[in-house]
Amino acid sequence: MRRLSSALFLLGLGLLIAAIFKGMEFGTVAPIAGQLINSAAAEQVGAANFVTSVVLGYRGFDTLLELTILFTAATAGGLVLGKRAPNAKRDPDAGFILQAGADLLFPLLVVVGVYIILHGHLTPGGGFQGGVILASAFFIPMLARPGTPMSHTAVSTIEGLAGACFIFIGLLAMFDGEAFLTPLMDKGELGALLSAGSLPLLYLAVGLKVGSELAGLLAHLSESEAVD
Amino acid sequence: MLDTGLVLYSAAFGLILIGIAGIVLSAHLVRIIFGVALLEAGANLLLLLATWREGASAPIIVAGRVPEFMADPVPQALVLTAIVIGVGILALALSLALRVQRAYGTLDMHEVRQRMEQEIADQAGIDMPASSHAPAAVQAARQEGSA
Amino acid sequence: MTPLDQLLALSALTVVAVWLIGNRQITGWNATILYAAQGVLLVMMAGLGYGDVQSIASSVTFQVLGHGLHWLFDGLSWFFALITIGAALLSSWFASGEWGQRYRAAGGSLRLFHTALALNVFSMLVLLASGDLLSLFIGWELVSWASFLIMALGGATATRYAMRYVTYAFTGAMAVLMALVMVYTQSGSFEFQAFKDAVPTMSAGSLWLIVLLFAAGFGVKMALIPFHLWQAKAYAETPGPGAAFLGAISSRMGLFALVVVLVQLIGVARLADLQLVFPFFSARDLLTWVAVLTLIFATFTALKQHDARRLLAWHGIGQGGYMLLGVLIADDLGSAGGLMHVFNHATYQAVLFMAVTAVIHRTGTSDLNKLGGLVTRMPLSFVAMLIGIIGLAGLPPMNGFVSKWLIYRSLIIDGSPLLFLASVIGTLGTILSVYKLIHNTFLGQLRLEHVEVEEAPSSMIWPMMILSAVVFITGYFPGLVLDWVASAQAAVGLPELVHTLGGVPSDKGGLDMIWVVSVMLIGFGIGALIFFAGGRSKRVHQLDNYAGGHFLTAETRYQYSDNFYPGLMHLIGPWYRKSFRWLERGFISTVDTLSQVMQGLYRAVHPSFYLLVVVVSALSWVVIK
Amino acid sequence: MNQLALLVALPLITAFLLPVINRVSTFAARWTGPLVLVITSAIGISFWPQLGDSAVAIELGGFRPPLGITLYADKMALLFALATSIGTLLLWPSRGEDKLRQSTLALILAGSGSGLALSGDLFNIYVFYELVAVVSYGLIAARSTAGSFAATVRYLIVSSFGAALALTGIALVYQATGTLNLAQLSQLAPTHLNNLQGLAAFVLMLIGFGVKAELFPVNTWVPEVYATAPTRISGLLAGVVSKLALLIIVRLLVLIFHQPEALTVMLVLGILGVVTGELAAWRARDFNRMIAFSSIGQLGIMFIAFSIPGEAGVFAGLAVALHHLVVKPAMFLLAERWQGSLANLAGAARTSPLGAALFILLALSLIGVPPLPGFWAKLLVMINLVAQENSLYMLGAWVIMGGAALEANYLFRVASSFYHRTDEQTPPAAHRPGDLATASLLGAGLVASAFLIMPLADEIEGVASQAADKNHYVQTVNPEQLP
Repeated sequence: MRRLSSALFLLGLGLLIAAIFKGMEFGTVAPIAGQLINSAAAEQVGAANFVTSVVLGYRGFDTLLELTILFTAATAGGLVLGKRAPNAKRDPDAGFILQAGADLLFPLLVVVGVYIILHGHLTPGGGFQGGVILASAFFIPMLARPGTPMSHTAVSTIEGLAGACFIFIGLLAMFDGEAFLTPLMDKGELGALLSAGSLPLLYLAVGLKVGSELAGLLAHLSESEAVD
Repeated sequence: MLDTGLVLYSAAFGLILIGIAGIVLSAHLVRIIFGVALLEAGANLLLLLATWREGASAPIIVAGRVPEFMADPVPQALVLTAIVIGVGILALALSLALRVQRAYGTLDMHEVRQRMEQEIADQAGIDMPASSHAPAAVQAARQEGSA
Repeated sequence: MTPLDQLLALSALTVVAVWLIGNRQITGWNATILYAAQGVLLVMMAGLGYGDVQSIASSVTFQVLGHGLHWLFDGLSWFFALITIGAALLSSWFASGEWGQRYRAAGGSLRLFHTALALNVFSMLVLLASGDLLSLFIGWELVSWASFLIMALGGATATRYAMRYVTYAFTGAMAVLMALVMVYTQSGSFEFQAFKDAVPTMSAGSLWLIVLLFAAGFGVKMALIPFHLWQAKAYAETPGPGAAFLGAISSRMGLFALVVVLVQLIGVARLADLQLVFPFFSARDLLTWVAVLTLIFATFTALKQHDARRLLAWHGIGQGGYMLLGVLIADDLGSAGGLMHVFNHATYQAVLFMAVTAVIHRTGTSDLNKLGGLVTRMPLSFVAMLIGIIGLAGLPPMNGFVSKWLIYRSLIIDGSPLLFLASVIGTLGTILSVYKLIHNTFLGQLRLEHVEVEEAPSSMIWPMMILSAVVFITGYFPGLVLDWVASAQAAVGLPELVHTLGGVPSDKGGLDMIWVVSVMLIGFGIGALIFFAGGRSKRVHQLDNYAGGHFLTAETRYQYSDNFYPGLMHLIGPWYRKSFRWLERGFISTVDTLSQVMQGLYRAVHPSFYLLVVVVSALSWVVIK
Repeated sequence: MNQLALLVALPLITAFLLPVINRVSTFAARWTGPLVLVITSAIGISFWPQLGDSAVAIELGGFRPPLGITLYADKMALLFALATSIGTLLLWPSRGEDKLRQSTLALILAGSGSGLALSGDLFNIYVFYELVAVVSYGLIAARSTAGSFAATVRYLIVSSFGAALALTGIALVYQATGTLNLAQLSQLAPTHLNNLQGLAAFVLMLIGFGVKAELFPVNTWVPEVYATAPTRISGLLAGVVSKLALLIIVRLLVLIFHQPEALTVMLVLGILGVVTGELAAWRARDFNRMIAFSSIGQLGIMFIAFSIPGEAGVFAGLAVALHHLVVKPAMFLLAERWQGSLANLAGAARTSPLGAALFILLALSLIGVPPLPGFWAKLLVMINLVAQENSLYMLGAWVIMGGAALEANYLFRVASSFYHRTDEQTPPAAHRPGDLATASLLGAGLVASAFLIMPLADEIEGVASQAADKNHYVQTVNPEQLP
């Protein structure tokens, strides 16, 4: 009965969406924020990748919050999943192929991850994408050898310090009397690796934070799975 | 209205509808969570499409060359944020699902709700309000418990 | 500081002082002295009571959210305040002696009791002093919650009835608030004057609604039908002197508020203009019939009671009907009768509650089927109760007669034979039931367990005697009270009653109580002379007696006092089978069912479904718009 | 003025560092959180007099709106930001196993709540809202019972569902206007959003954000979450977080969507909230769910109040919201020891006389007995409701009255049972001194505001008139236009 009514309501929603969609106008409204940013970003922020300018410059605050959400989710996840019993069983280590493959992949993934993070202000990619690759770099060995768990101490220290660095860089601007999260340092030459002021530093913090956060969460989940 | 746009918009609204369908039609917790993820994906796509224009190039200056017609960089940044938020919530939801499954041995939301009501009522020391929604298995278990 | 400030400050100080003194015997005496001091301050404002001064304002005013709050006393407030403080003084005196000792020994807290009493007095004074609708409401709420406090003191059963009271009272208060707000939207202010000015411009519909809301809200406190269920039990369970106080004045606050709103602000003439679809039935008729039905219903319910306190409490409700009836007739005679009845009722009701409390104090019960013959043991209490019931029944020479005479007289002049008939039926019930009260308590056979009972202690006798004297004297010289009543009438814009010390002069049959009472006294004197001179009476022991040829022993009950008036009860029975109780229960179970449904709504298996539903409904509404 | 960002930044940086600090010293980790909240509260309070008549816009990162994110601090925003900081400080989670993680989450809640109040950018509001949501999931689950996990996951689903719809609404708004800055949206709204698309976006955002604001009917999570979460967290959610979500909706209404249709949707849902909440509470048989349902009713009153058009509505709603903000957390603090069946509460006054007295005080104010501040708030709502032309508002007034009568009944049924003397059953345990002290503080605040009602009312009226002044907002932020 409820399924039927749900389906009917879904149908209704579909019709309503169609009705609203019909009334929408497309392509007539100029994206004010976007156009202003496109014309000013190169000068104001100095990153060749304008999306990065938005992510870390114009809307750096959102990025900080999004890091916080990840951090919160990881903390809450830790709270929910609880402490692992010291004598709990672990899955056995994987076979030779997987272990060797993981060993080979690890340095590669780390290098790629760091590269993507450091070039975030120049090319597509950046802290988030690189961070995810870093996280998988650390997570793959864990899958290969569940017996040797990841060091939660190290992970949580990295995540804490990386997040704090992001805010700290933001706060540094405030000591100069600027607003919170104002980009610092010399803009440099557009398109160069060392350009866009403090943006690469922020992206590094983001990358480390995302990497450690995801790695920690995954580790938590996979360890928790082994308790039964 | 351009055809590509129509397809893209339909995809966005379609994802939203499918996600909602997953949430309201399914009783299995993990499916519901995936429904939420789909719904978020649809919303993200819609956000990305908000100022989408056919033929715009990526807002990146490559080798000092400024593209003529650059796409709006704002939705891209927003969606990046929204995706990460979605990931965080997904992870937390799955952790909770794990714990619920471990505590109640089921992921069926009818049963989970029934067990939860029972637990709240037991903690408070009151009778549980009768409900016609209780699955037969739960009702049988309750009768055994009371007998 | 104006005299009103001094009075209110002293009253507030009384609350604090009594609280600080704590649970000690001396608390009561302190409270009594402080009430006496309040009385002195009130007497210093006596200009209000004799129409020499129009009003005395308080210097304290507030301006909250753009609404002014101020307080002032006029003739009406002064009249009610006099009764309030008098009742508090005597009740507190009554409670200070042995009653207090007993109460404390039984685990009651005198601190709480006297604080609650003082709080009641304070809140009533605040209500009486209200100078605008907002301060009226604030005073109203204060009075409601203060009386809840004193009612709830009596323990488990009392708390249950007090709970019922608070439900009724708060619902009533919400009705009043609604009415206030509606008045505000039409008049733009909470000032009395603005309301008065706006009345002629209000549409009949909204005025009807406002009148009904006010009447229902304030009527709850007066226990008008159909909001009467809470009062009798709640008052009866209140600790003795508290019941005397509440019975004397508390529910009259409802009358005060009704007089202010209906008579002073809206005006009875406007009420009479408010016709229903049915052209012979106006808002005034509705209210008068509610008053009369309350009178009859409550009186005959009282007749059925076998607990002395409940019997009295039910009468309290019924007599409220007389007062409202009198005020709504709104000519000089009727309204004077209604207002004077407030004073009269307060005096004899307090005497009666005190006498019953004295009996409870000595015998431990107020069950009329377990008492009897106490006249030989407690003669002074008997006299007090006798005077009280004569007043309650409305017979000369007590003051109750004067006020009822005024009301009857004006009903006749007004040409309302049906109302007159109905109120006569009410009086009949009153006489029957007060006879049951005094008979079952003091007359008849003394029960064996009460042979050793002594007269009530002097701390109880004195207040009773003073009040009895007041009942008699104001019956003898009603002009004493009518002076105050006349200025109260003037304060609310009613025609003033022309009166003399002895009553009302009139061409077509006035009333002069000095003559009436003097003739009665002479008659009684002659009768007594014959009785004593004749020397034909013989005093025997109550067991020195025989019936039907059998000598009686102490175990034999030759004189039954339970199941009084069986024939009448049989006759009344079918007419009201707890109909109002059914109404109340029906309402409660409706709420209960609804509540269950709502809880079911919140125990959703699938909260997301609701989200979908509301999104779809809201969106489709928007789309259709 | 830039320092106002510290209200967000300080708690967040501390939260990030808390695990590291904990490694150095557990003692330091325990006290850093409250200390930081004291500091942020002090910063917030020190800004109050500076705000004066004119609000302040803080351009984060030094970018002009609408390029960057703007924080908009008027008195209303600062008030709620402060309320979040102080509220979290007062209701600091002190129990449960994993204190470190709970403290971390509480700090983030304080920071994100303040940010939610201050934010002046639509998408930023969404991010803050999600952050607050995620934090509250973690805190609710902190009791680590199976029931709390189940309740949390149910809450999470409906809340994420709502948030995704809100995001859809934001996408629609961005599609129609090309900006996310509230001030600019306010400028563009009459031409761009006064249509079906705009209304649809508002409905989606109202319902999406309404999940946290306990809007009917997306509030079914309320009774079960408040029954399973730690009581202090329930107090925070009911007292503070719900008001933050409400604040967003009010900002949207005032600045962007002042169409009568938008107000009507809110009014109707508010009325339904009062009816269902108060009726359901009447029959509740355990303390937590009783006050949970009652809070649904109270939030319904706020929705009704805010749906009154113009400054009057903001003033009335704000008064009710602030009152509830003080009362509800105190109620939940008392609930700590009174959880469970109402029948077990008989004689509670013997073990906890102060607690019982506080409950009565709170209940009196909640149902609106003069001269407590709850009365003035209710009077304000009533006067403005009855003054409206639309008869739906009149219905709202009647519903509020009826709800108050019901509420008086069930609250005082409980209150009078505290004073029952039954010997068969043992009364519940006395309150913890910490809970009692905090609740007394809130109760004292209530009594004090009854005495200070005149200056307080003027102050709140000032706050409301500033918040309701759309032009002031636009002028303060002064967004750039396209050349």
